[in-house]
Amino acid sequence: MSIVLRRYMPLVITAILGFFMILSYPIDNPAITGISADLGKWVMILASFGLGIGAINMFLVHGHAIARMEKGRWIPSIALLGSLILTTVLGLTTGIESDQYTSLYDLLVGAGRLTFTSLRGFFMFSAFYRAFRARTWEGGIMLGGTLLVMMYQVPIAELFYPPLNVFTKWLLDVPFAGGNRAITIVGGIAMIIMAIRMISGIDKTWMGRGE
Amino acid sequence: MEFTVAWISLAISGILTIAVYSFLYRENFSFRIAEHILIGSFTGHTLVMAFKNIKEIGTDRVIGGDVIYVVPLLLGVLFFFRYKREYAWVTRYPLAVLIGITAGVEARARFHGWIWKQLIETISSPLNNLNNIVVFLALVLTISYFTFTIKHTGAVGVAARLGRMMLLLTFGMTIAMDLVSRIGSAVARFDWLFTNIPYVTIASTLVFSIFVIYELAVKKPT
Amino acid sequence: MFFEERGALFFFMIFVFVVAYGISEWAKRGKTWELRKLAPIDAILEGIGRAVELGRPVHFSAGVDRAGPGDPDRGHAYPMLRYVAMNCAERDCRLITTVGKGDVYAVIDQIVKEAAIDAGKPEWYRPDDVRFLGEDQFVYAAGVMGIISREHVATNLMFGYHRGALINMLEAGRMAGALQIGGMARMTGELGFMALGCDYFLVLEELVAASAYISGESGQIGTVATQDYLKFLLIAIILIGSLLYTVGIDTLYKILAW
Amino acid sequence: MSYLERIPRKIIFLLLIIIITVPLVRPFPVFVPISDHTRNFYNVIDTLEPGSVVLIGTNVATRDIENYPMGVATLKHLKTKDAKIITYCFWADAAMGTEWLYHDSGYDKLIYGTDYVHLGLVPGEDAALSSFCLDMVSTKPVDHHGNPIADMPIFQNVKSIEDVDLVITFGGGTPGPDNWARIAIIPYNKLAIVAVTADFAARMYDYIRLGIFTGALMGQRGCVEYESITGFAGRATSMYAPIFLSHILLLILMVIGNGVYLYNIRKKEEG
Repeated sequence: MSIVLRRYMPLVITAILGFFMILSYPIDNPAITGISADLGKWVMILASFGLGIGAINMFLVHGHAIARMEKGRWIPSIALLGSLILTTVLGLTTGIESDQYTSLYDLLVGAGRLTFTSLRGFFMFSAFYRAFRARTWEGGIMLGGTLLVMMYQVPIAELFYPPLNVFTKWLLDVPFAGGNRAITIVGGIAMIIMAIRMISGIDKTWMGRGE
Repeated sequence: MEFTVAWISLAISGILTIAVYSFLYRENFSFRIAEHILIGSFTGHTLVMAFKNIKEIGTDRVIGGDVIYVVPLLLGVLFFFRYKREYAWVTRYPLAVLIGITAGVEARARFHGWIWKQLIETISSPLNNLNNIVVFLALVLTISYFTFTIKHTGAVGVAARLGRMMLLLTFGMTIAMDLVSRIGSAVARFDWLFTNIPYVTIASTLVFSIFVIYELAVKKPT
Repeated sequence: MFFEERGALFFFMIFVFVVAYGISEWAKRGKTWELRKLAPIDAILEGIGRAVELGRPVHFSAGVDRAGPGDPDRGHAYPMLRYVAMNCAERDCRLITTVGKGDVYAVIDQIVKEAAIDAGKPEWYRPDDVRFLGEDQFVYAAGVMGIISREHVATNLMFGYHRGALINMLEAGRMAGALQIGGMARMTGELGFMALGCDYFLVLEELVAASAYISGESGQIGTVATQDYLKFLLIAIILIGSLLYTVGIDTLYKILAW
Repeated sequence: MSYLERIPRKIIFLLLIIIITVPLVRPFPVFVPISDHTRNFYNVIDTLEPGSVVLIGTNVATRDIENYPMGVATLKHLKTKDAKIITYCFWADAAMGTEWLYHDSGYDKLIYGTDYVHLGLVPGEDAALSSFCLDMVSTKPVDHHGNPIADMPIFQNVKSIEDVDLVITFGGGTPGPDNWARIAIIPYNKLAIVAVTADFAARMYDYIRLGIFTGALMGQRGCVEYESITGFAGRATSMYAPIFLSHILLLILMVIGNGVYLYNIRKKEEG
């Protein structure tokens, strides 16, 4: 009995729910669409509990760092746990819409997150220069495609050699469109096969074998 | 320059911004503080949202009579059994439900959006002019590169090689398209620093430079 | 009965399930396919070897998408993590795994613990080396950038969907001089950047082949064959459909768009 | 020689910081070839006789780098032609944003009621706009600040859209240029020009081909062109200069980097 409960029941549940969600998509029946909408809400509830597990891990990892007074680590860990507790307590007591909470959120998260977003500009700039080496013939094609679109996006080609833009426009409208569509189809097949592998139980790595 | 709350919050935002930008030079103490504050407060925010979700979608519905919602709540509680060794296998049930639903939702979106629509669109474009033929060729060649169970020799080999070139050209062009908006986000951030908080920038660089001096002078980089 | 334009899709879905089941059964009965060699798989072992020589840790990231543990783009990350964790455990190399979603953490932590037991070294598993870093792409990227730089990571493995923040993480890895191997199945701008930022990269269907190759199970290798046969079918439909449409017969188009 | 191929990352970051900072602190016009849409947009405003009435649909909500600089440059240009303007908004925060436009373009120095009227939010999208075109005063009797508009000098000889010489719409979504075109411009065959954000620009090409809009500013780049023609170097130019210069510098660096790299490879093979 316990083998059924430990190993086979979860796989059966995954298969039933997975195939139901896929096959219910094209069916125009209010009852079925109602069920899949409800299941979507179930996911939100379970994901919220999952976040609790993640938060516990954060407390453990940084709690150990503080307990061990690791050099250069325990002060940031105090900052992390401090801001976590502060935001949670303020959020739960005054609610999300209150202006103390929004100003605290903008203060602690707003500036930092926006700056990390802007770091992408710097890293892309340096990666384009340092990482783009036409080692092989094919690498040269990739480099060529990048240079052409760069000159197309910003009016550089228009200044020096306008017909180049006509060629880039054709490249974007024809071969690129074909390549993009191919990648979409191939990406779609990969995602579906990987989903079927998990749903049908062929790939059981997520479940583990253990005791 | 009256000492208002707005001034303090702009000063702290200025400090956090420059602390994050200090990563461009090297990972240092002030970056670590900014990073940890960001992770801590954002996780706090998601925790508050999680409590809200559980209350509004879960408990409120059950009290309101929609009893079926007891199931996800109980399943959610099962997550916490992972810390007890002999009951750890119980967490497989909430995970099984999560994986079944999310894999199904993501797969059906790809079935329809990424395969079916593209298929119908490709078929409905007649091969009467050169451009459509080239699109068709680019499509078939790129797909042929992704074959695994047949040897890439002879005709298939040529098609796969051309497909790989087509793939790399597409990669090269997609990257360049993002460059404009990425640099734009960097410009917008610098604009925030320079236009609306000139005096706070001075304050924050002052405070921040103390960190850098402490970092470089006191501790040699390990 | 069906939504508009989704009738034929329903039967196509059933057809794909039947084909997938048939081929995996065929594979179980002994049919084998010779898979094309994929360089990044050997590069993973080479990367772990490099980490052991330098005495520095390996970093594995399983993505930060919102879908959660069931996201198909993670279908390759779980077997890949198990393969990496077992090799690291055997060679006593420290592995730091970062996770971008709470419920995925529960799965990832289980996989690493299990890999340590299977490799015969249960004490290699360190709970503090599996870290949850927040459920937003840039908050997660901040954590990963910090870990890669502070821990002087030797090999950076990034499998799964990392959204726009992939650029930050790959560049932080490059600044720390790490060997970088990445894998992603979604078709977005970041796919191109992975080709630029990583030393080895697996994209789109190569992921299915790589994880099947690593697990070695016949059923999984069967799914790779399913992929190929599905592609041949789609190429055939596109060929016939386009030619018919050019000549003016659009019956196939009407059937599919039913 | 091989240094050129491996310029350290920190120098590259410094270069980008300089390229971004200099234009922000001291904006300078960037020479960008003028596209025909922007040229037409400029000509339509430039050929207005003094005292002509212009109805403007604004949607500026924040000081961003596209809608906001377009609004400021257009109003400055209209001021040089001493046109009388009436501003009309579909959203509440656009009504707030328009205040900045008046302030930053210097229009608020003129006489309110005769040179310019800010109607602010007119709720009711299509229905309100169509009745506004027929009879302005009855649809929106009170302006943004709450004072009645019936006895304002500008409305003595402007009763409906027929008396308006030019319609300008700023857009980035719906309600926006589509509503203006469908309700105000096509039925009354008005002279009209449009300014849109880059992602919304693709939809404007059909309108221009059909001649509904005689001129258009397409995204930040269109605004930079317009700012360089009118000479008002504003936020769009200063925020575009870094993108423009960084692309040029990056192209040079990439070509040099690969050139030196291939040269070293060939030298290694020969040597």
